[in-house]
Amino acid sequence: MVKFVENELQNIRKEISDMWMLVYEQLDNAYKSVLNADVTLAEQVAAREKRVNAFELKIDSDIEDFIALYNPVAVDLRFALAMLKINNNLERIGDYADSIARFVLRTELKPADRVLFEQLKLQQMYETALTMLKTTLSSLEHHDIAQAKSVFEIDETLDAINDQAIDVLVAYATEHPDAVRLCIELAGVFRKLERTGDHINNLAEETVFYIDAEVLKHRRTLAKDGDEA
Amino acid sequence: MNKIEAKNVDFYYGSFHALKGINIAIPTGEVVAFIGPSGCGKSTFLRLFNRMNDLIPGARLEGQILIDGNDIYDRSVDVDVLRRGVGMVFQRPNPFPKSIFENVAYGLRVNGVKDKAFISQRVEEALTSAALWTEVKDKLKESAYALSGGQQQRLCIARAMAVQPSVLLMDEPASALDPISTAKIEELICELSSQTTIVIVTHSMQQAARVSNKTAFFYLGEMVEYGETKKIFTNPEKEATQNYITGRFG
Amino acid sequence: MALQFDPAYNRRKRRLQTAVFGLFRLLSYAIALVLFVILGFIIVKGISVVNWTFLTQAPTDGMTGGGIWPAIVGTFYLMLGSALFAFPVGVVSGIYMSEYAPGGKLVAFIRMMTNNLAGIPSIVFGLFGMAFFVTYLDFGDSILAGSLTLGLLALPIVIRTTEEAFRDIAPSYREGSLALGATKAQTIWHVLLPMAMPRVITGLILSLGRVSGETAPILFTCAAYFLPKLPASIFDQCMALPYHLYVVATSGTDIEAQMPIAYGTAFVLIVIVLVMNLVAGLIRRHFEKKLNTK
Amino acid sequence: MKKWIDRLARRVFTVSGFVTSAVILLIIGFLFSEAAGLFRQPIVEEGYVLALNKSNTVDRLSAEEIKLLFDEDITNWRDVGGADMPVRVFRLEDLDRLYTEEELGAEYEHAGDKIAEQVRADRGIIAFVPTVLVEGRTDIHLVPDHTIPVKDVLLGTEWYPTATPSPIFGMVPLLAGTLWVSFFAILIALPFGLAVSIYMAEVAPPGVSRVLKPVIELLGGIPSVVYGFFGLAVIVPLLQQTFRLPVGESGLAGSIVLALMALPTIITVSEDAMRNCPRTMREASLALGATRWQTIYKVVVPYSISGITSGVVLGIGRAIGETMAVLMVTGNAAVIPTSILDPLRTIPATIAAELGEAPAGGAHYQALFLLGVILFFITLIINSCVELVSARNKTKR
Repeated sequence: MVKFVENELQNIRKEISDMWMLVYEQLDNAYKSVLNADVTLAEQVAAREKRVNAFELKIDSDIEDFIALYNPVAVDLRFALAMLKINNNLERIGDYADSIARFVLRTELKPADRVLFEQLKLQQMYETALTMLKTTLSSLEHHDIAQAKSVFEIDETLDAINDQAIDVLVAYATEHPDAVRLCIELAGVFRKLERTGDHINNLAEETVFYIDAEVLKHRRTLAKDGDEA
Repeated sequence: MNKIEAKNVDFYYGSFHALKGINIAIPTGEVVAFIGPSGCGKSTFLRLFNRMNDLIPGARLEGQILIDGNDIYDRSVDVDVLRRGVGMVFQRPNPFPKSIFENVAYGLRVNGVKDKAFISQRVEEALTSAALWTEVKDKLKESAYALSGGQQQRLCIARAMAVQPSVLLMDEPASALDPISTAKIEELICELSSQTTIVIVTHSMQQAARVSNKTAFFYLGEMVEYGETKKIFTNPEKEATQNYITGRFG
Repeated sequence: MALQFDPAYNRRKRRLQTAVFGLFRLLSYAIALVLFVILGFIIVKGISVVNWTFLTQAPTDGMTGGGIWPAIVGTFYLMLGSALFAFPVGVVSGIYMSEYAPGGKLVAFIRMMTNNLAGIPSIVFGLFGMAFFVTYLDFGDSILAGSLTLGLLALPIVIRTTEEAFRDIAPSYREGSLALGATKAQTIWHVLLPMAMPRVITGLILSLGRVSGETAPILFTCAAYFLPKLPASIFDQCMALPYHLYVVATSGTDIEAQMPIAYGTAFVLIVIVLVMNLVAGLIRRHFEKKLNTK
Repeated sequence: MKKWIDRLARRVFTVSGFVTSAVILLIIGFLFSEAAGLFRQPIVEEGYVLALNKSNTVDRLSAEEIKLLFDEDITNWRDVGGADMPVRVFRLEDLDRLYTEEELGAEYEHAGDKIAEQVRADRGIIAFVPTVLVEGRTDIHLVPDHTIPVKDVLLGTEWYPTATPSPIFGMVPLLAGTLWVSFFAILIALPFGLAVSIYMAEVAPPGVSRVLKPVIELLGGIPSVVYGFFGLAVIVPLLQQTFRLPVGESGLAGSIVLALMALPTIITVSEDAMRNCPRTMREASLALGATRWQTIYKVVVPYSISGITSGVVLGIGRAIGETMAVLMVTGNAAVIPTSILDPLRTIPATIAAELGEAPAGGAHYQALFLLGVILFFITLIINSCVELVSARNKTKR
């Protein structure tokens, strides 16, 4: 492999990895700010969102340059395309972390709400999402397809918790009419976490595409339908 | 600091106006690529930097070309001394009909270096810097024609580097080579850029994109656009440049 | 150790170059001068001798008077005779080499033979002509034997130019003709021959120029020291300009009286050669111009 | 019909394609068959015999010994392996001196007896007489003749083709003369040839080259007899004055004329070779700071060396084979040259000068053909060298 192309690839790989860690941190901090009603932390997340956006633009432009200057083909081309999409997905996840943090800033959370969180399995939901994010990164770094595919199953958990959370919230809102707003906001949070899961799925799909040239997008759901039938 | 500067350069072959009003500044230590369709004047322009066009009867230059701030077409300039400081690598590998060692030592010898130990040392350094030393160190006495095409071209680069030029001109250095040899030459260009300023003419836009920091696009004897390579290849200012690099030419 | 150059060496190598190039220029002009001296010498000394009587009379008074008419006629006959033999054979052979011969070793062999034939000294041709044409085929000392010997000498030149002329025609012309259903012979006759003709003719003229000046091959096959009459048939001997010059210049009774005749003969010979070269050059130039404008 | 013509044409073309090869074979065949006859010729002139006294034991005489005996340079039989006694030479003419016409008979019918009488009378006599007169006699000792040995011809240092009773065909002087004069011709032509070809190919502005090239071609087109004439009229007197020679005709005059004649070949071929040196090769050298002259002798000349060699070798071939010019200016003395200012004689000049006088089928005639064979092979070898060099040149790149 030509050295200077390798250098460019290395650079992009590192940037994606940094972006990934940044987004992970954002999501993690947003979670902690919700859990501990930590407004300072939430403010920090909101502030850092700008960095995520700037980082996304930087990576986009670097990948564009890479494609323009080095005309990558085969694995290099899949890498460039996958990283481009991974970059966008990460940015979306960053957006969700930001909105969750803003929810914390908007809403004065009371310690009593923790009970609700317990009922909603917020912690489980959150930790599952974070694990998925970490697993996918690890699968990308180690070129581990099995690990990447394992993410898809974990995603089911998120869907399940999300479905269940709606019921809990409806019940809670009926009991505490003054908490309807909170309930709706929380439903939004869960929805965002569920969407985060979908984006992480995308990350995993792109990882598999990059490593193995296997297109899993949309197919995966079809296959699942087939299994059920 | 600009290594090479061209000011209002016009160049004629007889009555043919080959280069029209070109201004360019090439900073020290950069790799600058000249691209453009055949006959656009890029090679002609390159060959002005070591006065190689002097050999062509009926050629005429207007304007100034400065290297390190000195007008190289000044009457007081000794053309041999100028060329010693401005190396050149050609389209096809063109080793001399001599041994590998003598090919690299040639530049030293014709410039009066006689110290044998020193010559051997420079030959080794030059071959090393051209990433050829390990391949040829056991057959320095063999004819240069025994090497493969790619090796021959690296030998020619070593030959040019042996006299430590401060500028290296490359006229489509990889156009006659296979892709693997080309890749090696390109890598070499990136490494040599730490030792010398490199100006490379190339037909392959990808090559220009890969190896250069700055790119100049020539068309019909004019320099249409000159700028950072990344900029030229992602967002050129002129439509002609865009058409050329996207292949929508003509 | 830093790379350092000696400015004095640079000055030295420049001076050396100036000296060497100066010397080369001098030598080149010297060679050109030699040609002009030779030509000038012969022209200046010869032109005063040459007049109408000199050209149209036979030698008289034991080669010390009269003209060179029989020698001019003889040379003309010899040129004509050798052309009649060498041109058809040479052109056909050249076409074979370019169009018919299977590639590889055979062509290389034939070409080597042609080159060898070109390199054989003219005196060896003379020997051969004497043994083969004069003695073996019993032509005697005659224009026929002399022409054939000279023809052999001209053969390699004709073959080589013909082959080159045909070889330089782009294959697409052949393919174009063959693709229309023409046979190879038709292609050669209708397409290739007209295209190659100018260069072939140039080669023929140059070979004639060479033939006109040769002495050694006709020494024993044809040339006569003195003939009062013009030859009547191809089995007669004849005089020839180069042989006449040789004889007048080297042997004879009255060197003083013969010298002007020698100069005159040399002059005529030179003029023939010059004209041949000139004509060949003009044809070539004309042809090249036509090609270029196409 | 069309097909038939095509087939006929193919046959005609094929036959004529081999015409040069056939000519070369014919040349070889005829030259050889004539030349080989020389070694079947007796040493003593055909139809004659050498007669000795019965007591003389000498049984074999070489051509050289015979010549020395008859020139009276050998005066004692001791020197040729016989007994110690003085030599007396007896020729047929002596018979007329010693005897009257009546004694010999009107038809020479008694000549044999008289010869025998003389031979019997003198123990040291050697008589050179027609074979018919003494054939079958037992009272005298006829030296058995043998054929001319190859060694004496190829290594012999004397060329007396018309000596009687036995001609000597030592070819070394002629070969030496040829090589000597060609060597000096090349010595003169080489510096000029290289200088002019380099000047034309590398140095001269295009305008000058355009003028020089036809000049050189014209120089090659001038007939050799004109060169010879020019040499005779100008160079020979000039040399005679300059070096105060008894005669101006000398090896040097031949060398100068041959140099002039070899020059066009050397120049044209070397110039072509140098022009074929790729332009970038030159530029690569110049780009390293070499001067044009350094570029020429360090790059262009080494690159084109095989072409230049071809040119020089072809020039040598031309010089060795040249006949008329050499014949006219070298003085034609068939001796091994010791100085280039001596007159000498080359192989082609010998053939040209002597073939007219040599009776067809005789030893002299055949010897001249043998010279032709030698010349043929020298030029054949030279041509093959050129072919080899240029073939190697082609495979080199």
